[in-house]
Amino acid sequence: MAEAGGTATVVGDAPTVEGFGAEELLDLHRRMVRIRVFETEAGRLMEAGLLPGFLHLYVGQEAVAAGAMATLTDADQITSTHRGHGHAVAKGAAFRPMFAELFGRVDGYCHGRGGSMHINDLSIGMLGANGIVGAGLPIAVGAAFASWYRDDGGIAMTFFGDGASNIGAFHEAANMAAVLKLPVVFVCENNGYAEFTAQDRHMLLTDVADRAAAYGMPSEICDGMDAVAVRLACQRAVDRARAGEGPTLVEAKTYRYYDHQGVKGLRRPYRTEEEVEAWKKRDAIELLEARAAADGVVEAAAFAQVWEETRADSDDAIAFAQASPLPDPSTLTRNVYSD
Amino acid sequence: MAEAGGTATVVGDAPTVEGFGAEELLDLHRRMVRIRVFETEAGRLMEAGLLPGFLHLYVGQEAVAAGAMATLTDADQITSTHRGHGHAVAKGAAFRPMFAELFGRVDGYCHGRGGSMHINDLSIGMLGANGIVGAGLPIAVGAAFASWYRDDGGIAMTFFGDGASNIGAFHEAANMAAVLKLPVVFVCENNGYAEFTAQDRHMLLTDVADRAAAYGMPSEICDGMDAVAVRLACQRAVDRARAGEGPTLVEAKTYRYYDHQGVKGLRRPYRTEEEVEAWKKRDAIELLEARAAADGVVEAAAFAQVWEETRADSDDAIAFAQASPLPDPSTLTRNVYSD
Amino acid sequence: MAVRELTYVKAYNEALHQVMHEDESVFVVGEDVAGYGGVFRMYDGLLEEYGARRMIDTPISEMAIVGLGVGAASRGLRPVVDIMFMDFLAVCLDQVVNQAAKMKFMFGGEVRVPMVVTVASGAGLSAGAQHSQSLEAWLAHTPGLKVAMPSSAHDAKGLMVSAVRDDNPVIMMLNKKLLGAKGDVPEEIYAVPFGEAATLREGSDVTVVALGRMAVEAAAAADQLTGEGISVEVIDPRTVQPLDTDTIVASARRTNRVVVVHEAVTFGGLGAEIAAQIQDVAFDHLDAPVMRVGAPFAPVPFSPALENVYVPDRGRIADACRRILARG
Amino acid sequence: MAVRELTYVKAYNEALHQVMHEDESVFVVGEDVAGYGGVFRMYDGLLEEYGARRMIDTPISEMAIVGLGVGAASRGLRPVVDIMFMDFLAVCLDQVVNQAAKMKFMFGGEVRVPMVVTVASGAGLSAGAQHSQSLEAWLAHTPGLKVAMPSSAHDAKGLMVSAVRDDNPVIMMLNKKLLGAKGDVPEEIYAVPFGEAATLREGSDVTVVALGRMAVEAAAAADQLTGEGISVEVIDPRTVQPLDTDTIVASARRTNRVVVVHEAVTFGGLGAEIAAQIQDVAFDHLDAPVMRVGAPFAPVPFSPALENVYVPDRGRIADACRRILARG
Ligand SMILES: Cc1ncc(C[n+]2csc(CCOP(=O)(O)OP(=O)(O)O)c2C)c(N)n1
Ligand SMILES: Cc1ncc(C[n+]2csc(CCOP(=O)(O)OP(=O)(O)O)c2C)c(N)n1
Ligand SMILES: [Mg+2]
Ligand SMILES: [Mg+2]
Repeated sequence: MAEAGGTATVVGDAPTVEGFGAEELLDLHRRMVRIRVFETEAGRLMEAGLLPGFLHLYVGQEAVAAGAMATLTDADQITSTHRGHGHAVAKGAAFRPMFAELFGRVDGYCHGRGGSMHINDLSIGMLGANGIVGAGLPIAVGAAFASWYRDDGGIAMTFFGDGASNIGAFHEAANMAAVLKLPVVFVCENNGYAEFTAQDRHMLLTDVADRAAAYGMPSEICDGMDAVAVRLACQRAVDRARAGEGPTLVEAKTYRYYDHQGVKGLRRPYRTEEEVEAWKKRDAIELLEARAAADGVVEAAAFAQVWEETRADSDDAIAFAQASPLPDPSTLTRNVYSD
Repeated sequence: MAEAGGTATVVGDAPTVEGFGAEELLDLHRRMVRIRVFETEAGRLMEAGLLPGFLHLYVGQEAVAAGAMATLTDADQITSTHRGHGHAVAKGAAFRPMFAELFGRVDGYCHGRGGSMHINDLSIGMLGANGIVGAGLPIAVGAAFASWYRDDGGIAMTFFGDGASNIGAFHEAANMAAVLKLPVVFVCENNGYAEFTAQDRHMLLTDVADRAAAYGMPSEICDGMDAVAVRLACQRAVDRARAGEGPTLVEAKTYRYYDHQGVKGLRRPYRTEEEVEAWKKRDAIELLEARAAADGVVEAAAFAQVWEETRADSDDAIAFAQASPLPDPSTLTRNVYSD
Repeated sequence: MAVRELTYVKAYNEALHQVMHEDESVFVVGEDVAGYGGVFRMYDGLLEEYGARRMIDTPISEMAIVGLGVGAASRGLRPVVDIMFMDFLAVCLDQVVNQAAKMKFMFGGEVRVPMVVTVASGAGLSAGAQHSQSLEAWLAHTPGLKVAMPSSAHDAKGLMVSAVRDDNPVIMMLNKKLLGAKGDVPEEIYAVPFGEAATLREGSDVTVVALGRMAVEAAAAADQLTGEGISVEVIDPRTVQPLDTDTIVASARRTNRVVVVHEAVTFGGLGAEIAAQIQDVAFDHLDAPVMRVGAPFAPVPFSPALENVYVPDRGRIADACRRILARG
Repeated sequence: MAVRELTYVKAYNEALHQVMHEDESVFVVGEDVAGYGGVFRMYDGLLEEYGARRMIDTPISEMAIVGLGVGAASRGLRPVVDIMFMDFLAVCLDQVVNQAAKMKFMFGGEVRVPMVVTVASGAGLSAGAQHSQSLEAWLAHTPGLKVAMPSSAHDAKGLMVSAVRDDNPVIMMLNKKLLGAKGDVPEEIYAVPFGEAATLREGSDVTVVALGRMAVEAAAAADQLTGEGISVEVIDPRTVQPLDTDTIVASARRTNRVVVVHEAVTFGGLGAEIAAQIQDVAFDHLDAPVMRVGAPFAPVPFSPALENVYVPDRGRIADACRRILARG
């Protein structure tokens, strides 16, 4: 890993699956497939007009959430973004309450109060998606502070995009974590766009990782389409955090297949079909399946089973969600305050 | 000057006055002496209980405002901070309305409405001190935008402290200026403290200038006790801005002699007498007078005259301010809106 | 004057086309306002017509976006700053309330800050607690700011023209649920003055003062109540800062009963200010307390099942009118 | 119970000493709160007693300071976040109103955010437009927040104890001009419950509801008016969210005349909410409109010559009482 300031680029020459056994690979694979299936189904339901509100899909970036979450325990905390389904699913969120929330039903993670941008599950350390760009970063620093304060060995990990690295909350949170030497990992999912604005129009740097130097924070860049590479990079950062060596910024170069919001590209084109196709050629799930098969670590059947089980889980959850009752209006003002 | 990212340190080995004629040296000297006299008198008046409100004195940092302002014209805009008297005086503000404002009188720059932290003079491009740390930076970016928009050849310069470099507004303003390639110079007056917190407790870097790299912005460090060095560094940054090459961050290493607020150190000591004395040994005004005398560029008499004229100006202004009427309460709600 | 139907958002967009044509010092700055035309299509066609110098896309940096507006405005330009969702004002409020709003007063009067900050406000789209708020009460309580809340395509254009021509910081609240609502809009440029309420319905039994989209609901409630023989006067203040108290009070003196409606939570909302003013100056004319209809004291819920009862509508407004009339 | 005189700020400080002793999960975070003890001496002695683990000095990064509090609170700690001047809430409001306040509701109820945000509010020290505001109206209008405004040393301690023990985000507004005011304070730890107004003076002719420091001025005005044979009841709500409407209304029903006083500008201030509630539920008991006394619609001016007339005081409150009684 790079020293404070410097960054070690490993994009492209990703490590092979060597050293990773079938169990670890299948774990990464399952996390990614669960995200892919959940998001694809959510997108389908939205296109069908069945889901209220906004939907920021994670499809394409699965390797980041999968690789990162594989380094955490349920005791570790994460904060997420508007594009948060992938983080929740990879951290272990169940399909039933996730779909139920998207439908705005009582069995949803927020009992229909929050919606897609506020899904959370305290029992697995998922401190919530967030509708405000950058707002999750200081909160993660606070969660890390709690672990430091209690010395409970836990850490926090926060996800943010290339666009979010331009907002003040990122700057303040990164500096605060560095100064207080807190156990937090900043994972930047650089998918090249902030809504419809390409990175080169919202910052002059190529690598968000280079911003870590401003806080005396070490950083690392990894291939965000390679779950193994992401896991290795995040593991180094997590180890530093657990060892009391403070925060690290990990940048994963990745891409979203769908539009900023929803599935299909709206109105003006802001990126080319060629660009999208080029990234899809390096699809994270296909990459892992092909590599593992080539190295003979995992049989194709095992992967197929994951897909099957996941699809079944998703079908069950969607049925469950649609059968779940709508919230009772008489309960509207509940939970505004704790008593 | 350093490339984007790198920083050229010139602290200590400051350039001699070579190449600077008597006129330029006396200009720098006069700006510094005017600040020193104004602030010393303001401090005295406050100690005497004659001034309402807060007073953040600039004494010790005179070389920064003097050297920086010597590179600007009245058409160029500056935004300042809570410690703004030095910037106003060096930019050409008159003593009479400045003292009158500190006394809260109608002849003050704000007609008694603003006070020390809101002194401004649009006629000389002084867009105001500011009571909110970091708030002046985005405003300066906007002033620079106006010059870019009109292509009027003007630039903007914004002053901020080491402590202010930790607030979100700095990050957003710096990135915005870099992305839009606006003619603005960011001058960080690093006096080693944010209120009573030493720099090494509010950030891990030694040089705020190193933060420029996060925006792809070039930076330079200069000796903030040497007006000549500050002027040379700022001139390079101003030239870049005028040439349409975008923003630069200039860090001046300096020190405030008085307390964060007021004159005498309050309560807990947060810095040692030795430290204060050590910096005073490199006093910017004495340094310039000694060097110029040694090189025989300016006669001692000329410097003496500046002190004399300035003291006279100050005495006159204080008398004027104290004779100025208090604002008429019946005018209280004027100027809330423009019509 | 040629008049035709336009949507609320197109009317706002037309105002910009015309003021930018009229005044070279007007420019637009915000996230995805240029290349994409704004996430709500508010800025469609402006990049093509006025170019990249006057249509500025920015990084996600609201504090710097508003600050850029404040600095440019103080130098004589007329920035139109887009902050997308009104809820995002919370990340840049300092530049709005401590800088833009106070600059003229605390500087002593010389400076002018002719800046428009456009935000999309309001609930009803299942956008959740952080994308649905109506925060006019914060801004109208801040000396130095003006706040416009158009309820029709006609006013979206006319109030925006006034906002851009105004020499003060103006918060332009466009209601998300009205963006697609059609209405008659004159082709040429025209200004709807600030501080002049519109009487949408004349009536004699009860006065309903309704803000933003609630004015549309109030008008519908009035039409419905006409059938029940209840005559409702509907007043849309159009701007809440300045507030046209005269028109409101004059109506209250005639009908002797007033209901105030807004989307924001009732507690601490502007309904309280309007009620307080009415009872103060029309005390002896009131046959019943001024009644307030607003959202319950909770964040905006996501599920339509909850949001539909959370946001006031024509039904609740009509009920309020019946109740206030039922009272002796 | 041993009682002795303490200043308002020392009483607040004592509350912290005692709650930090009582509950190991309480910590303080902010700028210069540890090494320096806070710019207003609010935190004197706490570093010495509780050490650097529980007293955290930070960089100038309010958004991250409050965010640290939100994250730590959601994990079960009890952060006391110091934001120095209330005006600075404008640089970190998102974490207060969009995160801390809404988290429990929008998350579905599981999470608790037991965080106290302490701010110094109020005018009267020539601190200027950006260091003198009273912004309780913004916060009390935000579901999920609680807002305390102690007017005495006794309440500064008692309300702070309640604030720290509360499982919700609480904004603790300490009035700058009261910091040195002395009052009787019990030695042991005690809690002043939220939502329970204090009746500082009992009276029968007129009720004055006064917030924060204005309660002190109202009591002084009441004493002065007693000499004129006017009997004034003075009510200090102590918390404005929750607001003790019952006590206020009960008094209004007895005196039939109410004056509401606060430092904030009158337009859109909480005086409007209180007036709107009173006229709503005590309509038939009022002999005169509820009168509001607040600051004029302008930023806080610097010069004492202006600030002294800007901020309401006992004189203006007494005049208001005389005027409301003069009315038939
Ligand atoms: C403070 C704030 N500003 C703007 C928005 C609107 N917005 C939502 S997502 C987004 C783009 C975020 O880009 P990035 O951080 O790269 O994440 P990505 O969408 O690419 O995953 C914007 C501007 C917001 N939600 N919050
Ligand atoms: C947003 C905000 N936070 C905190 C403060 C209080 N404050 C005033 S000056 C200051 C220290 C500033 O340090 P620095 O930027 O280094 O400037 P210096 O005082 O050293 O000149 C602080 C914390 C403020 N005015 N605004
Ligand atoms: Mg992105
Ligand atoms: Mg400093």
